[in-house]
Amino acid sequence: MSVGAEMTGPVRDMRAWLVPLAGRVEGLILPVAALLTGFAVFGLFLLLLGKNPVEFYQLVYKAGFGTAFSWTNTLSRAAPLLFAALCVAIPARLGLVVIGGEGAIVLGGVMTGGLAAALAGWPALIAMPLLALMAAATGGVWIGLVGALRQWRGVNETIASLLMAYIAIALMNHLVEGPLRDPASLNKPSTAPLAETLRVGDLPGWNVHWGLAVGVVCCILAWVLIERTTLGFSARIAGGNVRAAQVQGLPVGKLVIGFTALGGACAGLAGYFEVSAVHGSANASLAAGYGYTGILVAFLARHNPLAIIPVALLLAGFEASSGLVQRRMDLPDATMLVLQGFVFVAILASETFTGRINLIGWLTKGDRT
Amino acid sequence: MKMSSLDRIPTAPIAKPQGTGAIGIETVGMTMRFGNFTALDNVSIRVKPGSFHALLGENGAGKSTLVKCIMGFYHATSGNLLIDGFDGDVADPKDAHAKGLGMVYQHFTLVPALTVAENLVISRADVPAVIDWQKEMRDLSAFMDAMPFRVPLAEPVHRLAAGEKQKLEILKQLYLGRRFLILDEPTSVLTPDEADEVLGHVRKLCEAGTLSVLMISHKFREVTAFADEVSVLRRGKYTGGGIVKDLSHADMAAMMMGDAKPADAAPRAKTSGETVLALDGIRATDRSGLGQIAIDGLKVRAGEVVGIAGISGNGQMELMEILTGQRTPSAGTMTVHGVPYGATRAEERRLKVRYLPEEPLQNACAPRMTVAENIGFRSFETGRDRPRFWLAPRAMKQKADRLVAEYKVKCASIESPIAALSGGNVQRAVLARELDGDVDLLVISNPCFGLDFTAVAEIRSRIMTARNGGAAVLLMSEDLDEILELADRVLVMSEGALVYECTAAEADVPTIGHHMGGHA
Amino acid sequence: AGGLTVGFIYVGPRDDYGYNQAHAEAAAVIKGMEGVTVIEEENVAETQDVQQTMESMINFDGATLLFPTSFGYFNPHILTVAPNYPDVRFEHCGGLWSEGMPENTGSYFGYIGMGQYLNGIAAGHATKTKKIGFVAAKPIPQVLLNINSFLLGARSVDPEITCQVIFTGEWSMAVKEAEATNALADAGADVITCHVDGPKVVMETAAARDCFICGYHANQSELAPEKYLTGAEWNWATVYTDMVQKTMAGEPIDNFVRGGLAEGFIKMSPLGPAVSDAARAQFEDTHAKIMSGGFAVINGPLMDNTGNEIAPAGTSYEETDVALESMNYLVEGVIGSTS
Amino acid sequence: MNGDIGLWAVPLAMLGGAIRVSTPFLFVSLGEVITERSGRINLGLEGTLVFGAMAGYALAYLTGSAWVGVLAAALAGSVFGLIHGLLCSLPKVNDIAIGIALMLLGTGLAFFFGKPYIQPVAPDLPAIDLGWWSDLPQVQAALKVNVLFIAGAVLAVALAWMLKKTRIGLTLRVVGDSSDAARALGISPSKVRILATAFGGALAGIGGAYLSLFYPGSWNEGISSGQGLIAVALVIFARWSPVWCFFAALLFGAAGALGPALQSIGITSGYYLSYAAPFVLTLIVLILSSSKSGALTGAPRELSITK
Ligand SMILES: Nc1ncnc2c1ncn2[C@@H]1O[C@H](COP(=O)(O)OP(=O)(O)OP(=O)(O)O)[C@@H](O)[C@H]1O
Ligand SMILES: Nc1ncnc2c1ncn2[C@@H]1O[C@H](COP(=O)(O)OP(=O)(O)OP(=O)(O)O)[C@@H](O)[C@H]1O
Ligand SMILES: [Mg+2]
Ligand SMILES: [Mg+2]
Repeated sequence: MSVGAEMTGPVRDMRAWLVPLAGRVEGLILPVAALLTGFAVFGLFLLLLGKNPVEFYQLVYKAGFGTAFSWTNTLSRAAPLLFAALCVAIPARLGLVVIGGEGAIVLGGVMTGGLAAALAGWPALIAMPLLALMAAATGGVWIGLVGALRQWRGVNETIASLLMAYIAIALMNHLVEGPLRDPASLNKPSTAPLAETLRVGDLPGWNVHWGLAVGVVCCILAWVLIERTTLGFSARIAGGNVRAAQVQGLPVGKLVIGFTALGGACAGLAGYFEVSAVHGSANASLAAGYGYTGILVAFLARHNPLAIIPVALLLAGFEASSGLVQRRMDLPDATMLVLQGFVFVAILASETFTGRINLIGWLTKGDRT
Repeated sequence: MKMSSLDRIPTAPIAKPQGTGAIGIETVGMTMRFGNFTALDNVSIRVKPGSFHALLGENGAGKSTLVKCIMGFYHATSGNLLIDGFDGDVADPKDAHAKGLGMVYQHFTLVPALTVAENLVISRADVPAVIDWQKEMRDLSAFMDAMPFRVPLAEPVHRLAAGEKQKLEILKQLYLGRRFLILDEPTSVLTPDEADEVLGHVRKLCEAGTLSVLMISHKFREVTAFADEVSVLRRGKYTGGGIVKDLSHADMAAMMMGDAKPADAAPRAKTSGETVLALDGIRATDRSGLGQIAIDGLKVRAGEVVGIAGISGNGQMELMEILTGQRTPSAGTMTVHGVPYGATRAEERRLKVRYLPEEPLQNACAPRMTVAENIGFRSFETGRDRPRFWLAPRAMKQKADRLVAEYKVKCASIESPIAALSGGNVQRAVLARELDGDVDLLVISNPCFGLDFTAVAEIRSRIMTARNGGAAVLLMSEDLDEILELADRVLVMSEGALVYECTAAEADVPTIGHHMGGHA
Repeated sequence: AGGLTVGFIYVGPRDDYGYNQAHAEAAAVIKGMEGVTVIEEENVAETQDVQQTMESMINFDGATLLFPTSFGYFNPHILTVAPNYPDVRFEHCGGLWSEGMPENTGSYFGYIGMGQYLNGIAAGHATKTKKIGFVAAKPIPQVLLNINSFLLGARSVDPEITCQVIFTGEWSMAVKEAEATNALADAGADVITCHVDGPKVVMETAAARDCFICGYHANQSELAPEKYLTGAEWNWATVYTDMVQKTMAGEPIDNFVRGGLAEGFIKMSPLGPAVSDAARAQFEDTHAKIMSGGFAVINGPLMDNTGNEIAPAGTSYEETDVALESMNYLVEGVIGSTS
Repeated sequence: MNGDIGLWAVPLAMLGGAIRVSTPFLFVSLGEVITERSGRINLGLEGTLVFGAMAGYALAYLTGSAWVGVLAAALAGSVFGLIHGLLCSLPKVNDIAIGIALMLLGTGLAFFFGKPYIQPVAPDLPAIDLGWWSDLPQVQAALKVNVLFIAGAVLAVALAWMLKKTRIGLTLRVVGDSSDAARALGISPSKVRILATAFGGALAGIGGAYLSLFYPGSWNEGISSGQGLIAVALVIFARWSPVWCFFAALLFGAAGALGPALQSIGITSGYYLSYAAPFVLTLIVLILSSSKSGALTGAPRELSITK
């Protein structure tokens, strides 16, 4: 029974180096298999409705990834999802389920729209980073507050963040229709439009705004922070087991507040780019639901910031193809929601197989006596 | 509370199993395999009706497996079970219950949120769809009145002390009209006095012929004091047994351990040093928020093991939390080397304080992180001279490799999640982490919970080595034997306070036991 | 195949008994035209979502005439996309186009305030409590004009009438709309109309509270035939047929198209059975006046409900007056405020 | 008869609002109480609510009977609950995450199949006039109580009774408090949890049917907009007590009626903020009733958020 007994000699060495590899391979195979299962189940669903699944997936491919325009479409949609997903994934490393990123997005946007008016005339080189910073700070404070409530008062972060998202949207509406309203924004109450110099443009040669690049960089930085720095390591300990972290003397409270704030800051940046690159001013369209799609992305990426990038692209691709599917196959716009639902359920359910696929045993079958 | 009241016990209103009085049980050639691992190998034991039978064996010997086979949790791969001499096919635990067999588990199986009365009623096989609480309470108090010991009926179980819970477990079995009772380490959470009281009552029930008992225990003292007969298992095999009167402790130990020899205890070096840890006037609320923790004048000197004995739930957990900074005291001072101490990471490092909490997988590890990472918890950000910002995975792995080898941690790879290790190996890994480098103060809680002989001996010897090396060691343990083996000074904790102190030389089990029970 | 592909984009579901349905009904008319292919997409948010949808319609379906119908689609979304596709015409509902904007964009709108004025006349005759109610989404000029017109229409019957307004803050939020309607009924209003995207909930709730209802956007009479007085409806088929015909013929379309009852941009629902003869007479009389042109709803002397004069005696604002498009007041007699 | 009742309009509107608006919250939170008492969290009830609203409306429209709609909604809800329960009884599957996924799937399927029912008019559920004694139309309207509201109130009491006085109730509490104890009693925790989640789903489905078949009484895609999620939050707020759920739902409903009621007496400014009252109120009470240690008194010990 004892593991040690059979782990002597070359077998042990061979299996030892296989362990991390097997973990990684499993981490890749499992979600992909689940994704395909989700596709298959949805295909069945379409068949039952008398629609052609092959045509469906061809259209999804075409409109999501098949042409240059498709990529533009997909990438543009992916940009806010990257930030929104980070708002879920970063606190998740501490074991927190924050689902109210929408609130931070919206408030980050309002901060951008409101502050831009005050910065009119400032040189763009100063004003633009300042705006981005303030939007991030706003989102950071908002979600950081969720972390603080959790730490100081033991308030459940999932529910607090959700309630605060509703409150943030109300605040946003109040501000853009009241104190921050540009009187010239007649039938769509908005803050004053950003000065042309403060607008964020497209990536050179692309039809996609800078938010995408910044989002990718944020994902990479978040990954580096979590996986490669001692700070991230502390957070992983606290997320893995709070009690162990406390016994180690780690500042769990600061980590909780810091990481929630960091997640919120990312969401705040999403708001910044929505206003500065897409809308040009802050208004009710900021509450577009990216915060909620971000939850999906983060969970599918298993809260791994690097995995967020492909997952966000995949979901954005689905959404990009939604229109074409509606028009060509006479399916309702909710089709993509159903597909996402099936895929999401399949991937989460597949977690039950983690550690159960005996890759090592399979690979070393011949070595065992 | 005399046994004569026994015949007045109104048993719970259930369909009485056929016949009354104690049941005898026999296993015949019982074998149980998990995969290709044989947990029980052709085991035959016989428990006579009305006898008090002890089952001995080191950890992992197969004791629990055997009784689970009797209770129908497992179906033996081969072999038979005889009930009162007849072939008794136990399909599942429900079936076992119907046949009058009952079991008190190693861990409590009471429902914390339910009251005592609710716990009793729901455990019955024939709970009516709608419960008439007035009638039930009448019946229950009548039942309680007839019992040699009692537990408050309306109290939620989570408010009961551990001893009361254990009593309730046994009461529950009697309430259910069991005629054969399996007790899996029933006294591990009781004071010696409480243990004697509970086992005494159970023994009298046996003598009265209403009950047969099969008790799993590690405590020779209890076996000698209460059991009539004993059976011993080792590595799944029956290695001996007989009438308790005819056996010495050494005989029983020999049957349990075979030719295996536990590591020799490290010799105790003579040391004496200055005070490292001092707690004064510490006040804090306890877990329930109702009671108080009061620690006055706790001092641990360098090169000394101070053992704190006590039944679980008397504030040890809270004391550990205070020492690890997880619980802020409302008053008092805690110093290490005379410096106020708040258990931040910087202080822990500067003052060389290390911890070994109980159940390390739950309290000292991140289960899904790798062995290497878990071993790196103490040192991941200490660079050569200044704190690291970037993680150094290679250094971490090298260190883990070294410590895994040094502490003989058995694992497939240091890259496996630590949760995949066995309990003893998790404990070794954590010990390796905490003892690496200079240690001035080591705070330990129940380090050998659920480990087998060899692991226990090795871990105790490591602790002793640390002490001999000049570390101050504070050891909290529910295992009095462990404290007596390791400690230079023994303190007793009861109801949140340190109530008794003596040197190892003066230590006297009954006296300590009395103080543990708060009867001093 | 040489034909014209026309894309319609809606912000909500196209059968909402309201704003989107009004457009979708007109799109259905276009569908019947020779050589025209209609493509539609619903539930498209006023974010880059609509930008991508427009481009997708152009790139994948070859659409060359687009009707992104929601108000918030114009700035910045249509203005961002249009310069990249000079061969495609972007026609937006809402009247936001102005000189200097891309030439391949245009806007059209209807003077539906007149319809609400007519609603007000029917309401003024029907109310017993002298209090009528208005469920409004947001205090923006178009909505304020509708509220004011509704009250002024009622006051043309009886100057004592007041109008209670409740803002829901959302274009489509069923529970809030129902609560607002109930609050109006509780406050004593007995004729109710609204300006939200889908009036179905308001109409049903008001009828259940035994209030009369005046429709908006589309014809809601079948939701409560006995209670339905009349309604101000869009008649976009007029606009769309014209624009599609012109496009097919290669004729230019004006960048700025406006019209009211007379131009057939809006229409009134047939009067319901509860409308009295007196009401019918005044309704038809006013309807005729509006049709013949020059009719004004805002006539001085007129105060707003905070006591400021908004139109001195002798002034009047016709429906085409651009000043009405930045309306930021509620006239005297409206209970509620603009912020 | 003068309908103007001045400032009394506000409390009256809040009472009426509480009765009208609370029912879906009540049903969903009661369902969630039962689910959570068994040791599972189902965050997906928002999706169940929406699907219930759609299914109820569609069936009521197709059959002409609102009660058939309610039944269909309950059935559909229990299927969603069952799926949640089954998936979560697989080892290592996280109930919160599956909840979020099912929220998406339920909403998606509801929108998908609900398209053809946005326009048609389905029959409404009947209401009972409890305001006959008053001359005031406002009072009469406020006390026009739907059968489901009364059923919900009765259900709250009945569930509280069930948890204390019946075998099923005790079994549920055993499972929610200690899987080990349950197993020792021969109860299969996952079976109980699956059934409890299915029951919770059925109640959430009924809550949805109330939305589409009574108030606001129409099916559209914005019908719920987060009510199911909020109702799940109310369970913590109500400390897992069915009776408290009833009061929490009433309070939330009343707070929701505050916005329009204030406008109706002329207090219009900052109306967004008064609309946010229910969320602010819930958050404040949540903060006040939490404790630093994070220990949630009354929380079932098997719940993943209390572990
Ligand atoms: N379900 C199981 N699957 C695989 N192995 C098992 C299982 N249950 C027990 N074992 C193994 O069988 C052996 C005997 O276990 P058992 O629990 O019976 O020991 P025990 O004598 O009760 O020990 P302890 O004193 O620690 O309670 C152990 O090595 C254990 O790892
Ligand atoms: N969660 C897990 N995942 C994978 N393997 C596990 C897990 N838990 C236990 N094991 C393996 O099962 C075996 C039995 O574990 P168990 O804790 O019963 O060991 P043990 O016999 O009691 O040893 P020890 O005396 O060291 O505690 C060990 O070899 C361990 O590696
Ligand atoms: Mg055992
Ligand atoms: Mg073990």
